[in-house]
Amino acid sequence: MKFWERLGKIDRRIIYIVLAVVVIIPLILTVKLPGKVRAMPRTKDVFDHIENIDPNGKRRSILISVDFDPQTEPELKPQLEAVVRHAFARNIPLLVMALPIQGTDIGIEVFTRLAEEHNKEYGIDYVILGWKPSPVAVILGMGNFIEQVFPTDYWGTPLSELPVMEGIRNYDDVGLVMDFTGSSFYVYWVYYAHTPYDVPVATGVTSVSVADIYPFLGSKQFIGMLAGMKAGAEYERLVKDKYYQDQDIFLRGTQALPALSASLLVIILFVILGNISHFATRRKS
Amino acid sequence: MFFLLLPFLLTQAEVVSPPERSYDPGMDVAVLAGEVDTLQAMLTQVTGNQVEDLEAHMSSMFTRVYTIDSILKVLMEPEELIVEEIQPPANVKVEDVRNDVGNQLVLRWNLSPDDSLLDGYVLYRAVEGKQEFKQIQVLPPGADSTNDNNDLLARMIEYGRDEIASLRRNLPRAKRALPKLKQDAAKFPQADSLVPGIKNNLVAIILGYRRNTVRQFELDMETAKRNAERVQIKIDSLRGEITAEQTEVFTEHVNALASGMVDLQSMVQEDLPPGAAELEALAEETSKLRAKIQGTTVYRVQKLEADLANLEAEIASLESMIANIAFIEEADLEEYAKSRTERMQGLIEDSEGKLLKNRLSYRYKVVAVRGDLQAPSELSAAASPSAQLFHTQRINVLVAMIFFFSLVTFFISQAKRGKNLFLRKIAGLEAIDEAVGRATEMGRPILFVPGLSTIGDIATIAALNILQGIAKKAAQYDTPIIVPNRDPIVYTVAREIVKEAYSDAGRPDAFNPDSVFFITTSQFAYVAAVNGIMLREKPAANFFLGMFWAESLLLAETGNISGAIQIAGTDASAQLPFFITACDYTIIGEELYAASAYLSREPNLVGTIKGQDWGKATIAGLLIVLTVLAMFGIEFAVKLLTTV
Amino acid sequence: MKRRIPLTLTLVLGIVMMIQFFIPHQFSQDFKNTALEWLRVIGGFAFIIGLASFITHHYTKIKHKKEGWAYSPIALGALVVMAVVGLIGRSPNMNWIPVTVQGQQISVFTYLFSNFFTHMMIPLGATMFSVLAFYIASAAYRSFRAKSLVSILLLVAAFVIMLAIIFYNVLPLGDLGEWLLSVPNMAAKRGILLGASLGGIATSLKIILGIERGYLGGTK
Amino acid sequence: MKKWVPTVIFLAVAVVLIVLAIVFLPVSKSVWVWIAALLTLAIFSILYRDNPIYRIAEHIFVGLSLGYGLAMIWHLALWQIALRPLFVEGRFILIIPIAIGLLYFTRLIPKVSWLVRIPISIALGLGSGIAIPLIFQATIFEQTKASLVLPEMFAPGNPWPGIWAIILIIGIVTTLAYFFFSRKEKSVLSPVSKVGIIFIMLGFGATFGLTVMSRVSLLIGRVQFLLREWLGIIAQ
Repeated sequence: MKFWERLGKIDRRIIYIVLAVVVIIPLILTVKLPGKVRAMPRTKDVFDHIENIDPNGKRRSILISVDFDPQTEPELKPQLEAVVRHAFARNIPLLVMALPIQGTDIGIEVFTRLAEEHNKEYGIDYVILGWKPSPVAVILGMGNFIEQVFPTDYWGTPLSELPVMEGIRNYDDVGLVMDFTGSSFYVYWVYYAHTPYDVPVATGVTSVSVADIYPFLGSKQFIGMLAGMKAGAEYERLVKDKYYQDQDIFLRGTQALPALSASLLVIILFVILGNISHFATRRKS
Repeated sequence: MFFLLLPFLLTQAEVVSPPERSYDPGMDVAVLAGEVDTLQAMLTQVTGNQVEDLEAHMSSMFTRVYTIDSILKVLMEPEELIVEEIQPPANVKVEDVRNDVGNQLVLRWNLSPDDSLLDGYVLYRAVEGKQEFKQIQVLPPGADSTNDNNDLLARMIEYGRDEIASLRRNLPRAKRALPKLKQDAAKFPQADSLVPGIKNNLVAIILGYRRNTVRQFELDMETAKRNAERVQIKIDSLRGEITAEQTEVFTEHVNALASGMVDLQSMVQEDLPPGAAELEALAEETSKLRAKIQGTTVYRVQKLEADLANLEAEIASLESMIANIAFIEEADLEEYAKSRTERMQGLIEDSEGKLLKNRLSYRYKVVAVRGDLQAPSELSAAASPSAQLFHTQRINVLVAMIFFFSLVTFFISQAKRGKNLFLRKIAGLEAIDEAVGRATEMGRPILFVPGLSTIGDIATIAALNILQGIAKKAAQYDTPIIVPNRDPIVYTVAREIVKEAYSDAGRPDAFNPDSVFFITTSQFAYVAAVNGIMLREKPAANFFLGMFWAESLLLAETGNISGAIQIAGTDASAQLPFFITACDYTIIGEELYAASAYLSREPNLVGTIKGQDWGKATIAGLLIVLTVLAMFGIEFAVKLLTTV
Repeated sequence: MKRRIPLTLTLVLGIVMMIQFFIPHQFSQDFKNTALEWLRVIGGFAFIIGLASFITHHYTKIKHKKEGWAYSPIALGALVVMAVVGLIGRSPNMNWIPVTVQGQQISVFTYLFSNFFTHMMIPLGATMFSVLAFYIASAAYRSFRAKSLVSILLLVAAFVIMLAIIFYNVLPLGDLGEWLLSVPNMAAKRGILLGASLGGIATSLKIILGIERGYLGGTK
Repeated sequence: MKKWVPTVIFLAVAVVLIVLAIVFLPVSKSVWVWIAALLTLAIFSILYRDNPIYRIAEHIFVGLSLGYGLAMIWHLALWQIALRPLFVEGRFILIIPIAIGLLYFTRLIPKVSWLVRIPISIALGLGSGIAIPLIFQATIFEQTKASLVLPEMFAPGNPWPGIWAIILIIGIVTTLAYFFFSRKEKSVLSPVSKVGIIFIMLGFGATFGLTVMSRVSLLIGRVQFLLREWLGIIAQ
């Protein structure tokens, strides 16, 4: 029984070190999970929807809203990159905006890097709209006329001078609104874009909000969802298998997956051990 | 640490590929069109055209055979039909679209019996009583309805106006800039001749895009040249990468593939009837092999060479553009601006003439067209696009709003009139007495954290309401209470509340002003300080009520270790699980508001809770009743909840 | 007057916007678009409140030499540097003091601004949250107790979800997790969502009617 | 332990690690990556205990965020949608909202500070008025509609969607019953709300598991940065 008691009083820093080791080792050893990552149905839904967007049709563009701060960047960036790669591979025009102010520069960083990798050109294949205050007024206003909300792009060029905006006027010309958020901005897109203007909306979220989003998935208010880093890995896999089979692209999420599995397992073990030690020592006293 | 390997071992056990989606029926035609082409090509190559095999293959793959029939028909009867007469569409009906701003009409008609022979339909419109028909839309064959609205026209008008405005704005600017531009352009060798297309383009650029000075061109060119150099270097280095050995391996692979192809082809030829599927597999296999053999190096060199060619072309065009600026005169700018403005004005007038107007009635005719042949339908009845003042499909929302508003206001007024409205007890609240009692017995203090949010948060207000009751009990039993704060305003309010509670309990002298204090606005520094209090002062009861974020976990964990009774409550659903597993009692979500109403008896709070209660009851009731109705196949149930 | 004007504005605008929802006519749409545009313009100025309270907070801290005041100049300095660099560096066509980065000529301000963001703000923000992983591991060991039926249920559900994530490729587990999320979880979350929506509507209504007036200045 | 001890330990460990890294690893040669890495480590130092290095990093972050916001709001909001349309395009009507927005400044002038309530009340009034009907539409109606059990869910051979839909509706109703505060003790609703708490706990359990995953993902992201961009241990 002494063993359990001592285990119960273990220093928290030892636990920290165990977790750190469990995260670092699979990353360094570049452990690869056997088999392919199986995509969850919600992820597949998003992929299929983007597959079915016709880059020459009416609803031909995707509006990407980078609604996250640096705080949740590690979870959402793999998703964002995978979706952007997918859209670039299919030549879908992309409009990029942000509801929280810091999202703009995260978007710029990702897009400048990926555009160079994929030979895409600013103003022709994508446009950074930037940020405007009052999220509700921004989302609702874009349903009327995008240029009314964003008269110019992020760098001050009038939108009418950018070829990518040709024929894209409001949500009627948008095939999908893809919102990436670490907070509850997804609700705004349901309330103020999907409900009044009936534009398809999907969301990429941190795992924290995943369970809360299910009611909206059940009611088809979201056409799909990307759930945390795991979904980033799944989407990367789907995109790579279809478009980049022979190309070497950096799969941020896939690389992280073994470490994620290992650390979750360790945490489960911690809970079990902690409970055993708790009840063992309590019975004694 | 064998468990590290466990997930990988287990996943090895059963690897399942993602479930294939069955074909979407709506997509059959598109998918099939592609299939037919490739298959036909392959079959012709191997056996000559055998339509039976094609059909067998396709019907094994797809359930919808009728689309195949239509494709086969086209495949088997390729000769051009000679048509001398076509029938018109009939029965053109026009209807106003309800619940809109009054700018659209919906049209429906019966297809012409010769629909499959047509090039399409052309839609004409005239104002009622006038003979002048305007062409509105051109539709593909098979279209038997359309929506006539102002969307596209409004877009055209807006585009035209924008362009005119920018021309007007930019003309004087461009005139001013031109001499300087020409000066700069003189530095470049003259172009051989002035290409009219480039000239127009240049004039437009100079007029419209103020950043595009020669300077910008020069910069662009520099970048382009630098890029070209880089690409060249890259190509050279990559070429160096392929060794003689690699080339040998490469050739070997190609030869192997070539011999393999022959075998595979003969094999396919032998068992052809079900062989279409194998053909497909073969095609896939071949393409994969080819990609592998080609090797990334060769691919990259090719791509870079293409890039280089593009860049060189770009440099050349930039050079000629800059040189051409020397030929542009001020008159050119004016002329361009004038002609462009005229064109845009024409566009605007034309579009405005076609706009549907709210108060006019219109008649339509639909003309079937094949080459030179035209067959106009009868004129439709007149219809007018009207704007509505009430959205009839939103009545249900209006009813729900009025119902819920009256519930809330009714209960608030009841509560204000002093009527005692019943609210159930809340488990966490009952434990408060127990916790305060235990602290008194043990002679240790009570810790109360009113959340980390501002006073604007409902959860904070609810927490402060609960603090009122706890502070009063603490004052009665003479148990010390500690209230650390993160928000300065919450701090002042909390202080007042505790002070008031002590005087309510008849012991104003016992109030210790240092017991309610402000720590810091920094999230983690605040938590560190509170954790320090828990470990040093060892309070017997911890209350975490209000709005919490990530720190919930830290607070609850430290409290748990210090052995205190913990009562937590928040409406942040992501934080509740941490409280539930680490605290003794947890007040969940809405319970927090109810608890605060229950304790404070504030009429606004109690009334709202009651109103929401009956709102929830209505929803639950509707769910059950409408489900029963829907199960009996009554569509009304679903319609009732459909909004636009 | 100090209360009546704002309360009347809220009442009138709130009711007008509610009525607007039911009128499809053009004038109603035009009104809505103008209101939204004004809302965006007004919203642009709202940051002043945050800025003012930040500066006064740190200023008083330094003035009275409160605990930890030495950090306040750092925060204020970072604010000023970032604001200046951003105001200059993000201007269109800015090329003061150009530097060459990867063959492109850009202003040193633009260069600093984007690097401050990507190499200071992102790592700082992201790491602050990642620290929680360690805290969760520690709490998992020391505090997540299956002490009642309720917490047992909760822990079991959490285990199922975590195992489903780890072993998603193993069919029954992955599907069990998916089921848990899309049936019992969805039911509970939908119930809570419906309740919370009613709460949100009631609060909005109280704001419009002037019953809830916390925004008038915090204290009563 | 003295207050400065962790700082010294942190610095010592950092210096040793840096030297080791430079000697043995293909570390990044970018100054900026180094700054990012050191700031990352500075934040991680709170795991040992609250210390000055952490506090400095934290305050830098707060200051930078606000300075960033200030610059962006000027360029993207005030200039692009308010001042330029007014002064360059001559849309003088915008003077009204700009004047209202400027009232936020009265917060700094005690005598007229009540005027700050005007822009706030306008934003709240418009916001609440827009929100109410849309919340009815988007949650109350849509969510209720999506919860109905329909006959077509009981397809012959696969009745499971229908069965799950029935469980779903039971879960929703019992959850609502749990949060029904007008119920008397010992009423029929008591056992019903006990069923509700089961659903609620399963739901929270799901959130719990996912939250754990979320936090761990964030950590992995940072470790990935340190090992890949900074130290170059993991291949690019």
